[in-house]
Amino acid sequence: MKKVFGRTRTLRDTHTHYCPGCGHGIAHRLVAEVIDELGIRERTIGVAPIGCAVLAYYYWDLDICEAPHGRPPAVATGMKSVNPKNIVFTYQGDGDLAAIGFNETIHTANRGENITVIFINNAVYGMTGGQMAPTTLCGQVTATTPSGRNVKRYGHPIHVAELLANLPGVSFSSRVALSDIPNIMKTKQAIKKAFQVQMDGKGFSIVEILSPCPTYWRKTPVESLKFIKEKMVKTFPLGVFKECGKK
Amino acid sequence: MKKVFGRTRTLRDTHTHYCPGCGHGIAHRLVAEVIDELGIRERTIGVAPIGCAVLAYYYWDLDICEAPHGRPPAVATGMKSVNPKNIVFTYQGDGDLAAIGFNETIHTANRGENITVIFINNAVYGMTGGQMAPTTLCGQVTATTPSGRNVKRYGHPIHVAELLANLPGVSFSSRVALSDIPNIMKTKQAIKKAFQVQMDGKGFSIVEILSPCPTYWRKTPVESLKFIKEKMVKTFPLGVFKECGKK
Amino acid sequence: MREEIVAAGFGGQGVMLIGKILAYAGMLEGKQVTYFPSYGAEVRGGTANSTTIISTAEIPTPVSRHPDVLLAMNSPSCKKFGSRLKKGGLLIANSSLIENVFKRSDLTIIKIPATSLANNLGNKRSANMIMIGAYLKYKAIVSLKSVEKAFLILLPGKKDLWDINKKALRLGME
Amino acid sequence: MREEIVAAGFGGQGVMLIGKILAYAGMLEGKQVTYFPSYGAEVRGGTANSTTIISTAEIPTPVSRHPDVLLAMNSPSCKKFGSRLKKGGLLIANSSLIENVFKRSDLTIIKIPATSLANNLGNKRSANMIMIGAYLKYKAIVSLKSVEKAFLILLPGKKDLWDINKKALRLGME
Amino acid sequence: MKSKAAKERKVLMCGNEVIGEAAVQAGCRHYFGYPITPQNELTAYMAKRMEEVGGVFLQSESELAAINMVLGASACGARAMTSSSSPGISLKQEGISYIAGMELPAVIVNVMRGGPGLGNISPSQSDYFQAVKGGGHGDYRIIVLAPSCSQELYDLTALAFDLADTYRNPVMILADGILGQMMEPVALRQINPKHVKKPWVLTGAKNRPGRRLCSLFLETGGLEKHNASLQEKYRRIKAKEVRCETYNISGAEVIAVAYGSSARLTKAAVKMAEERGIKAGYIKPITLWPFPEDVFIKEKDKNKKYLVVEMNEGQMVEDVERCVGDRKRVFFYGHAGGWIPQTEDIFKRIKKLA
Amino acid sequence: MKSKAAKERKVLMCGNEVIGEAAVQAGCRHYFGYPITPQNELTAYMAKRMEEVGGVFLQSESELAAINMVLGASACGARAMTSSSSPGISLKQEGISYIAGMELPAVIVNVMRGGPGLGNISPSQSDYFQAVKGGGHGDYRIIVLAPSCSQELYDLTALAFDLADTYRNPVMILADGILGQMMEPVALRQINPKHVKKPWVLTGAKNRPGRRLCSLFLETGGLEKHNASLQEKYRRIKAKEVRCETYNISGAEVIAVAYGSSARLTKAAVKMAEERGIKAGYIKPITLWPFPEDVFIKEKDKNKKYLVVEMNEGQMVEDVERCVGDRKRVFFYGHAGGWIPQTEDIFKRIKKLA
Amino acid sequence: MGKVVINSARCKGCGLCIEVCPKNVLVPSSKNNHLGIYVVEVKNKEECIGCSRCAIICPDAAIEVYR
Amino acid sequence: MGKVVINSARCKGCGLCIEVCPKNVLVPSSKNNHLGIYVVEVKNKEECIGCSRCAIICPDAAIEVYR
Ligand SMILES: Cc1ncc(C[n+]2csc(CCOP(=O)(O)OP(=O)(O)O)c2C)c(N)n1
Ligand SMILES: Cc1ncc(C[n+]2csc(CCOP(=O)(O)OP(=O)(O)O)c2C)c(N)n1
Ligand code: SF4
Ligand code: SF4
Ligand code: SF4
Ligand code: SF4
Repeated sequence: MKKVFGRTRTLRDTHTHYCPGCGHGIAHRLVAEVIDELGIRERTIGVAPIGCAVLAYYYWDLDICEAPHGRPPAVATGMKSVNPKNIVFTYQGDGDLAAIGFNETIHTANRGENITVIFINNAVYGMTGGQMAPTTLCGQVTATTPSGRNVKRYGHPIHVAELLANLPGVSFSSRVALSDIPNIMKTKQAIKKAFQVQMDGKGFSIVEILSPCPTYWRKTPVESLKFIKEKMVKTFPLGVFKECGKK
Repeated sequence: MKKVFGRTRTLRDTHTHYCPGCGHGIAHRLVAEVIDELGIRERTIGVAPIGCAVLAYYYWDLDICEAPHGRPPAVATGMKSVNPKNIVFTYQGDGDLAAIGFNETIHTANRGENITVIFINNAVYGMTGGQMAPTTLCGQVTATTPSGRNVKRYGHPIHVAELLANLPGVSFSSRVALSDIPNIMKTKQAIKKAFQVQMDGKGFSIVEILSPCPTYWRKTPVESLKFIKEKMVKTFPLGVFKECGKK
Repeated sequence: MREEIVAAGFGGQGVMLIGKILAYAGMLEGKQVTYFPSYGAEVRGGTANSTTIISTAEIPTPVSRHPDVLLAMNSPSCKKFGSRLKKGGLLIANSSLIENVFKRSDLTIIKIPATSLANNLGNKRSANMIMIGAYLKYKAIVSLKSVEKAFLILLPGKKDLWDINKKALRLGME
Repeated sequence: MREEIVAAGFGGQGVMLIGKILAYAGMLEGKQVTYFPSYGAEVRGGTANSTTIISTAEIPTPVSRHPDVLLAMNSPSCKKFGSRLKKGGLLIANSSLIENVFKRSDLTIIKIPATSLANNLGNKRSANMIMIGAYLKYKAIVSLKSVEKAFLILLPGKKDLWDINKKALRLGME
Repeated sequence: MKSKAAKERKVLMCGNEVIGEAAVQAGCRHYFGYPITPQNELTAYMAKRMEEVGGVFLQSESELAAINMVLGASACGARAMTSSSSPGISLKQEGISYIAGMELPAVIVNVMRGGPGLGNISPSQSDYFQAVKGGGHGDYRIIVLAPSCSQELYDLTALAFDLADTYRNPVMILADGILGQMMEPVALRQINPKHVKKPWVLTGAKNRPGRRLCSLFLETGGLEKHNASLQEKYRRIKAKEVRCETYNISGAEVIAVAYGSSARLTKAAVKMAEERGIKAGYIKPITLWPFPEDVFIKEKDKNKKYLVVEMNEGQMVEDVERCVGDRKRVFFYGHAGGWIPQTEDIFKRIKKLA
Repeated sequence: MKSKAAKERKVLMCGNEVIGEAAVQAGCRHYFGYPITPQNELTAYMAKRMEEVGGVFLQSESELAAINMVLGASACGARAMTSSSSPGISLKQEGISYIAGMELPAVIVNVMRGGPGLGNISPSQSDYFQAVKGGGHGDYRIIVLAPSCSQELYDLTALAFDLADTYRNPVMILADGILGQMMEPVALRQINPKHVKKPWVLTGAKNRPGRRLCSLFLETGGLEKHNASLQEKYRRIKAKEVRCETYNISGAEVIAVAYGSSARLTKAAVKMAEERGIKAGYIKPITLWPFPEDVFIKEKDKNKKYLVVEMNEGQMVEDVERCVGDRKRVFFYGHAGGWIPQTEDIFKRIKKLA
Repeated sequence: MGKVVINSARCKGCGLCIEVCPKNVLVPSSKNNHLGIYVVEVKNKEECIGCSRCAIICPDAAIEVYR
Repeated sequence: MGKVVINSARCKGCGLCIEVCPKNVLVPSSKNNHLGIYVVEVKNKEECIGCSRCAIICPDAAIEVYR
């Protein structure tokens, strides 16, 4: 018998601190697989966020740098400027990318920095205990919206992939989901595409990944996947919102 | 003979520090006229930016608060939360609103805060000596782009009015210009509309005003108006990008 | 008198509630008390623990390096905190989930199959009360009455829940 | 020896260049020099000024509260800085634009219609050099040669410009 | 917790919630914050309580936004508050400098954690310098209150709002992860908020000329004058608002100095030393700024030794050195990064010095 | 200015440009900044020069972005720099704390202006506390260099890059509006950047396991250990890198203490006093951290008086008090908000103390 | 038919009013105000139709119009 | 036809693999690993078709598949 599925080179064989059923684990593996399939591990540099994925540097066998909460795009910009041949990517949660760090996100995208952003949208702040994120669904109960996200107070969830697609500097913007096997496969393809865009020097690429946080959704892992499929995609439609050469 | 044009109540009779031909002066007057015409002076609170207009509180006879560079929307949010009957507006330059403070701009707009933003787009940083702004035109020479704004490095100018129009919290978004008499009249109408939207409790309203900075455009005042009409509007088309009830 | 109690286990086993109930009961009896949870990133991965101190004197810190008592609800926490127990300390182990209890000859070790007992009782979630019961049986650090009061203050309006949990508590005390 | 010189006028009249040229010339002659411009918000509204200090000793601060010399190119700056001039100081006024020269009996006041002279010369922008000329005539604080060198270093490759400006300079010295 | 019912008896709440309840009782109806451990219970508590009392709770997009929302709400006369932990407080420094410069009241809570950088969420006292010397730019001062138990969290939070209004100045509650997370009994006493007139508030210029609130002063020498008047205010605060707990300082050979969580341990160590016949006392500054300088300066005995205990690498110790005026008699015991001292170890150090 | 040609002769450039040229000569090819007065000439200079030398100039969207771009570039091995003035430096505090915690080299220039808040653009020394005690959170230290003339701007900027690389630590150039705007002759000496091996740099994990750069330490006690090792490094820096200029301190009755712009005036006042037969000397700290503590501590004469002159409301004076150990002999002269002392006034104060 | 009054203390001499006036009523003057600015002045007084164009564009609200 | 190997040191017992397996090969076990987690185990070994669905969804890369 032949091994048809195993841990890829870039994914360290170690215990992760993620909760059972957390999407970060799946996303980590997909990123590692893409990097290995593209053969770019030896020139790739990652930027880890502040969020549940802060320890990503323990899980990927890559050169990785920590960035203050929300600032990975700025850190990545600095890195890429040193050696444009490096493949530089950030991995960020919705609090990191779309709340505190949205200015860095938008300006980095607008400049068309040739980097890749892996954006984990789990509709909550995981690390700090399940507070509202900019992507929290309308009516969703969180630690800071005890009666559910109130649209009158907080407005609607932010559509990062669509919004960034408006910027000429963005070459690839897509939303995918870790909700089932076909969508996980699509997610991997999108991640690969995003890295390829960078390898081709085309500018900013982002993949928004709808990802389960069973803990703060107060659901089982299986229920969480169902929630993505049945609820979350209604607010956050999947698809490619931009794919082109750098303007 | 009857006086058909004079200084409006809310515009203090004082020397301003603006350069000759600066658009801030015109915009100040229009805002004051609108406030007086709507009869809301006694319940209006302004927020002044850091930028050439930092001294706006000397020029309007209104209650006005200074805000740190880029943070007027956050300050206005805090103000409006104290007494929603107050009419609260910010007056901001392109550095203030679209560079350092763009995160506050976007989140305040997305929340649909019921405030009005008067946004002076003069394509440079005036106060600090003519550096590149997020709205600087492609190829435009500034103190920090001695060879002209390079799209590869800095991307394209940011289209604030269009971008914000994408957010459901925004009820009114329009771009106007201080380029000639008809456009100045339209600017005034747009400002009035924006305040009315707030008075009707419909949420966030913004007027982006293309405004001359003869000093750092290195042009005469007359040439500057021509520049808006002939060059600037090509990058920044005028128009209403959103007008609706609050979603 | 001063007693430092660590309760530890999985998230969801109610170890935080153990700590809070004991602290509240202590307070109701006029003692000085502190309760200190594990928090933040430590919580990821499903482990949880809390420290309760009950004392007749001022409590300088709610943190305990060498607790007097460990209520261990699962195996990893038994290992982790067992080694830190004070010399001669008391270890109460949920033997349903802990196969090999930590070996230290100086400790008093009480094994109680709290999870199975709770399952038998028909209320999985009351294993924590069984642990409290076992502890109270061994050391009457607070009275059963105070525990009842504490429970009802902490879970107001849950009188019915108390009835089941009281059974669990008594079971532990048997 | 220590001379504190303020040059002031509209933006665009080249008052900053006056200061820089004098400072550079001083440096070329082995003196200690500092040059300090007005900056930032002060510049709005079109006024500009700079302070140059030339000294044989170390210069503790480039800021001058009571300058020895004022080269005033317009009326408001004549008023503003004239009052601050050291007792017995020197005021050189561009009389083309300054009608009523500041009145202080202790000052030496030289009036020169620098703007008209420059216009006559066919180069509006050289009024500043005429002012320097007038100053050098009164106090040979630096040599003409040093001024030439300074000019060519500050505006490299502008030899032709120098020729006109030299004329202006000499005109001022007349 | 309803205030009336709770007034007399003690309750058990975590420190972060105690702060929140004190704020509510002190009339705070405007809270703006961004989540960060170990103060999240405070944010969550305010989310819930503000709904109950009809106040404003807003989770801001960032700490920068939060502090500036506080600025805005305060400019319009509200008792406004924000809270965070170390990295988030760093981000608020510009805003704090503005609020101090504009002379607006504000209450800011820092539940400190281990640094520098991301550090960890363990308790720490590593932001003393930032709080007391001013992490932001310019010569401003903020009042810094350092509670060391839940009751003080409650009482000092209430005091913070009064001081902020009285002096038109930011006030910081400097707590740490232990104080924020710990539950211990606390009496939710009735709080009677001080009523301070605020004739400077922005309300809309009804029947009067417009008002401005700003930190820029245009006239020549304007900012100098403003700074002089700020310093004058700071002198007034120094004269009136120093708070400090002392024990046996005149009789002691060794005086332990500590605030916040480490003061609890230090007190216990001093008692332990006394029981063993060592002449020991302690000083527990409650206001870190204004620092209780006189307590040290007035002590003329040239033989007394001071042991400063901090959960950091030595920050307040510099103020003690400065006030004692003899570095050779000032000793430090502390570490950063989550270290918590033990009573016995402090005792040992006291013993060595006696 | 081409380095070779300029090597021998002096040129006249404004201080901000001098800093820029020194950085270029020191091998800095990565500059990230956001405009603010009175340092704009530095940003503009780098915009021009980086084009010429093929380096990277990037005007960032904010100060937050700028400091984090520096973090990223430094993590990849570049000599990276940013500059700002007071309010912008406040915004960088979180980033500076991270850079210090991650032990990355970085050069940060603060051309101070009047505060607090927006304040004004006049020269000031009001950010001493922020720079020296740490405006950010946690127990980190940055090396702070205080030039007082254009030549020192040049030389110390070059030194800053070497120190940053040597110690893997942020270094700040603390200047002010006078130094930044003034032109005075400066020799653009040939700079030979020190070559420091950087085996920690992120390059892509070629033929080796991945590297991480972070300020979080997961293992129990990890952050405590990290802090201990930082402190160890700080002790090393303290032992080796103190820089200070002194004049006649043993013979003086009155010692004036000042740094930066005010040191120039203070020196002149001391000379003036000497000429009038007063026994005066001065201490000019060049490194503000590490502070030249020993210069004060070693001075045993119990009669000497110290006059600290600062363009603020009294900040470094606290360090002098601490080191002198006798507050009654330490006097302060200073104001904030754009005030610049005059030689004569300083002289008068020296005279009064003599 | 119309009349313009220029507040020369406010005028900054930018010349925009001159540019927009359909009747060439306004011209640059050779007099400067207390700030040293060459202000505009009314030359062809009788031509003024009181259309207010000059006032609408004036960044310094230096013009009053009567009709 | 297929074989799955579960690394029970990595498994967190989330159960996603059980959910996606088309052949009901996997079940929750009553054994817990060193972390006290009830891991999954292979029950209907012979049913496995080696489709890798379980491995693709596993957040902890705890599954190897052979075919
Ligand atoms: C400046 C700063 N503010 C706040 C925090 C606290 N904090 C850490 S992670 C986080 C948000 C986490 O949410 P997200 O980015 O969505 O990632 P997730 O944990 O959900 O994967 C916050 C607010 C911090 N560390 N630093
Ligand atoms: C935190 C901070 N950063 C930078 C500055 C300096 N600064 C003042 S105004 C300004 C930008 C001005 O440009 P803009 O907002 O476009 O307004 P304008 O002056 O063009 O009207 C900058 C960068 C500051 N005061 N504070
Ligand atoms: S809290 Fe949510 S996002 Fe974080 S590890 Fe747990 S499941 Fe994943
Ligand atoms: S610099 Fe530009 S924006 Fe500023 S006052 Fe002058 S013309 Fe107006
Ligand atoms: S538009 Fe106004 S400021 Fe400009 S020249 Fe005419 S009157 Fe003067
Ligand atoms: S490989 Fe396919 S059939 Fe086999 S266990 Fe996994 S999911 Fe089931």
